[in-house]
Amino acid sequence: MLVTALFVVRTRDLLAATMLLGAYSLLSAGMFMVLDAVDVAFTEAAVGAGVSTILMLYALVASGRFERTPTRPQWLPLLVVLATGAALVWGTFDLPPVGAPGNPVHQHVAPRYLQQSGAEIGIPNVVTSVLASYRGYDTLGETAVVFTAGLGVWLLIGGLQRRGAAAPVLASAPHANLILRVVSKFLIPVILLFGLYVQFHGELGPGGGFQAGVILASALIVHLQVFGADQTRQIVPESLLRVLAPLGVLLYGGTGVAGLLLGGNYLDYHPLGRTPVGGQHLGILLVELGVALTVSSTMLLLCYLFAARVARR
Amino acid sequence: MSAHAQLLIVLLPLLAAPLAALMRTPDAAWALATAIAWSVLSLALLLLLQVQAEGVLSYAIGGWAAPWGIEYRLDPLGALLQLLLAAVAAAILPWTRQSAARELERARLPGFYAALLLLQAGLLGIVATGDAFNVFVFLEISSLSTYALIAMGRDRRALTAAFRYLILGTLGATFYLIGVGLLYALTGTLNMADLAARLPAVADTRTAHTAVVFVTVGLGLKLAMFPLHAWLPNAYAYAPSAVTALLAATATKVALYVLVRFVWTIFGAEFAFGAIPLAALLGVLAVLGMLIASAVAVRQDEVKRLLAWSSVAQIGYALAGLALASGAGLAAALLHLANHGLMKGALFLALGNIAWRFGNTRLSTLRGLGRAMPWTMAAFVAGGLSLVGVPLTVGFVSKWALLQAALAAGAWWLVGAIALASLLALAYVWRVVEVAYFEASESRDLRCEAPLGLLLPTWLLVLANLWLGIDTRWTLGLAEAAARALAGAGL
Amino acid sequence: MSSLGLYNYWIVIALMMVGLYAVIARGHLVKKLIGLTLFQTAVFFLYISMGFVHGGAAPILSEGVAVYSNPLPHVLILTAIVVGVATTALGLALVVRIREAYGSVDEDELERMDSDA
Amino acid sequence: MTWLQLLATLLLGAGSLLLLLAGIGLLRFPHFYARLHAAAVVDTLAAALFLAGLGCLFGATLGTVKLGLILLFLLFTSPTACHALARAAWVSGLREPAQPGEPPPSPS
Repeated sequence: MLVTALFVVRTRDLLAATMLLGAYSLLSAGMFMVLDAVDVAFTEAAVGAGVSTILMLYALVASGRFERTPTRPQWLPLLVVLATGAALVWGTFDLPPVGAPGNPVHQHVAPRYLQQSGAEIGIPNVVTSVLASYRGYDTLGETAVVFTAGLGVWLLIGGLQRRGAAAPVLASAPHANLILRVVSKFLIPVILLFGLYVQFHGELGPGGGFQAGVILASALIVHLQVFGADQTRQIVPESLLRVLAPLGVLLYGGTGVAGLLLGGNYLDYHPLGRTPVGGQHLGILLVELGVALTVSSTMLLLCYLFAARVARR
Repeated sequence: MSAHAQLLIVLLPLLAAPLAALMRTPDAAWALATAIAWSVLSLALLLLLQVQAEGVLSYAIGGWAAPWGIEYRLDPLGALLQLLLAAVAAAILPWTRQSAARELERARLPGFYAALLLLQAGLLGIVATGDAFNVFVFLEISSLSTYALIAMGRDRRALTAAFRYLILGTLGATFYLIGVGLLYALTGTLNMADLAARLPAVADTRTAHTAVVFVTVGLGLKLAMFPLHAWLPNAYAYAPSAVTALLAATATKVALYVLVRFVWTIFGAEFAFGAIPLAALLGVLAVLGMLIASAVAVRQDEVKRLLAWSSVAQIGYALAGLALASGAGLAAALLHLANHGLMKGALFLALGNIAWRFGNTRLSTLRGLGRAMPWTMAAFVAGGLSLVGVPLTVGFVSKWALLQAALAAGAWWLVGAIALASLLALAYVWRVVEVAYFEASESRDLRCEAPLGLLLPTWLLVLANLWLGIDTRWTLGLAEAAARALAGAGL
Repeated sequence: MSSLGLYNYWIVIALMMVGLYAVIARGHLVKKLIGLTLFQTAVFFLYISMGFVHGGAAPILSEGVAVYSNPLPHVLILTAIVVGVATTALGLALVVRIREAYGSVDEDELERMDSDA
Repeated sequence: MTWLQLLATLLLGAGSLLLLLAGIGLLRFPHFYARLHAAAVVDTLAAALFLAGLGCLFGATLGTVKLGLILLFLLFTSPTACHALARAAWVSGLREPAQPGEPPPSPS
């Protein structure tokens, strides 16, 4: 991990740096697995290694691959970094050791999630129950962050009348990558199916709105890479995406408002169903759907915008 | 419905933003944004009355009790900030319609208004929440929308300014995240009130000290404290005028609010000022900020950058008030926070009128504007006087409160710094006034005043500046109530 | 895994500093964003290693398992990862626009162009 | 140590050995296309060995079915990825020298 990170910083060739960053994300996903953080590993692999690598590649195609040798003095940043690092290391001396069950972290708030979430919310995956219900408002804020990013990127590089067909990065001639087309024709439905599985499996095992959203988006990004942006736009037009992204946030917020109107506090799922636990199930399902809607449409929209901008040059 | 007012004030702009993005025509999006801004103002007033009646309001989101679920807490300090945010936004949004229509492309306007709503929702969310991690989430919402809004400026330098602000802002947010993480490791909770209760037990550990330092540095980056202010001048100078006005009046204030919240509510005065020399550190940086930023402001030839540098100096004033570590100092800092929001709002709107008419705000363009745009320049002069702190203006009230607090705390160095900085402020305001009124310019003797739609909001803010300068019952009373709530018997 | 004590945190801090160094020292805008991502990923490790419990299983309630790792840091980090990617996406969009407006993505050249423009 | 676990350790050991060899191959081979062969080995055979080994450990549960699906998915994606890499290199005019001494043929 450390060596990969060091090499990412040292290398001049940005393409290698991006690829190594993807490898670094996969390694960190592995480390998260070792530290029992299954959902986080899933998300880091899907979002960290997948989407950000694709976006960086698009940016690199637009901005050239190699980096100039640094001209500024290198010792000042090194000094700042060493000082911050020393402060942090000095700060960790009184931290309880890693992994000790007696840590204050495990005494105060967490035990209730572990013991009562089974009864109160009734789904095995405690992380999803905390994510969607106990701290559901954080996740609403986070969906708004994803929507803001999509809106911001659209404001910056969107709304462009593309001159001529947007040539995909790979396929220069239609018959050129026959093998890729055939295999991807077979793979895309499987990826979409897997995405839906992750979406609805989120309550039992690792999974949930974000991971599902990214996987659904990646299926269509494969299509975009292989068949070219124009054909993908015919299947999923950009205007549809710009409607779906806000709808996801509204669906999430609306579920909360429904709880409000039915008598509970905001984002309280109890009144939604006949029984409180049933309400929780319905609430979490709707909320995860809203998240998946926003995340998948925003990720795909980002790829459309970057592809259109890159192809224009 | 009033029981949910505490939440609706954040939820309305948050859910209105996707709606605004879906709108086809810019006017519909603008109408929605203005309606939301005005309803948020009424909610802020309602909440203020509720807080004055019942003291601290608490709202458990999702029906889960405090440390487990996320809790919204509103105390007099939060109510004061929300009122400032709502009032400034309600004044600026009607003004935005004509200014944005001229500065931005028509296709991007619905998105622009959606981003403005998200910025407002983010800022209101930070002030309303009682959960440390929720502050980070809403900090990111407001920051991301700010980066996008700044980058929409016409000048290409807006892009580099937005990128630099993105890098520094994200570093600041991540430093804040490290600080909250360390606090979580020590106490096991994220709820601010719970954190305040459990922190004294672990307060003397080195980790707690590091956490305080990291939270302060992180927020210092966000509120452009003196050495960490590199992003502010360019960001405010090249952003669209409406965005600069809104940011200058609210964004840095909210970051300062979070710092006050952490120092006074979570760490508690004796820990924050006793164990770590925070008071001395903030005091030195504030004074340096005041003097150097004002000095640089005098030499600027682009009036928007001049006012941006003056904003860095004014934040120095508020930090100096905070650094006095006394109840009076806190009240003065909060008062200056609110007053500075009004002052800068009025000044940037006046500049926006000029930019609307001439497209840029260089000092040379302002030559002879005293006669050409009398109302706008009159508004600018009123705002400038208030900035300097001339009696009968709101600036004077906050400077006077700061001086009193400094004298009470025996901080002579601060009294001298305030006097010197005010002189510098007089210098750079006078420089603009001199160019506008006394330098004749032949090409512009015809009267080309900005349209009524732009003038009314500007003068609304200027009148607020003057009226609150005279009748200080509102601002001074609220600031002292907030300070009393935080500092307890400190007053 | 044997009790790592504080050793785990020091590795995390080393990773953070590598990321921070890349953000501050390198001039190339995309390299800065890569450094930012490294820095944020390291902070995520800080949170997750706080919530780790020896011998605890992943926080998915299944019969026969008594000790679980702490789910709260996982929720926080799920939010932080998505926030990180959102910031990177916006940063990359800015890089594309800066490249078109200035023709270069190196900070020193940009400053030179700004100062004389 | 039932015979199933013995078989699993054997398979996993063979898989990791193969990975090591492929790693060394990646470093030592002279030019791009040879290195591609080494990389291809990892994706197909080593992955199959690993998944089979894990399958033995899991026994006949849902986990093994999932492992089988992963294997199927890998068998489709990794050769295609290698193909795409090779094709992209070929299209961009990279030609491997026939012998170390001979000049590389002009790009056809």
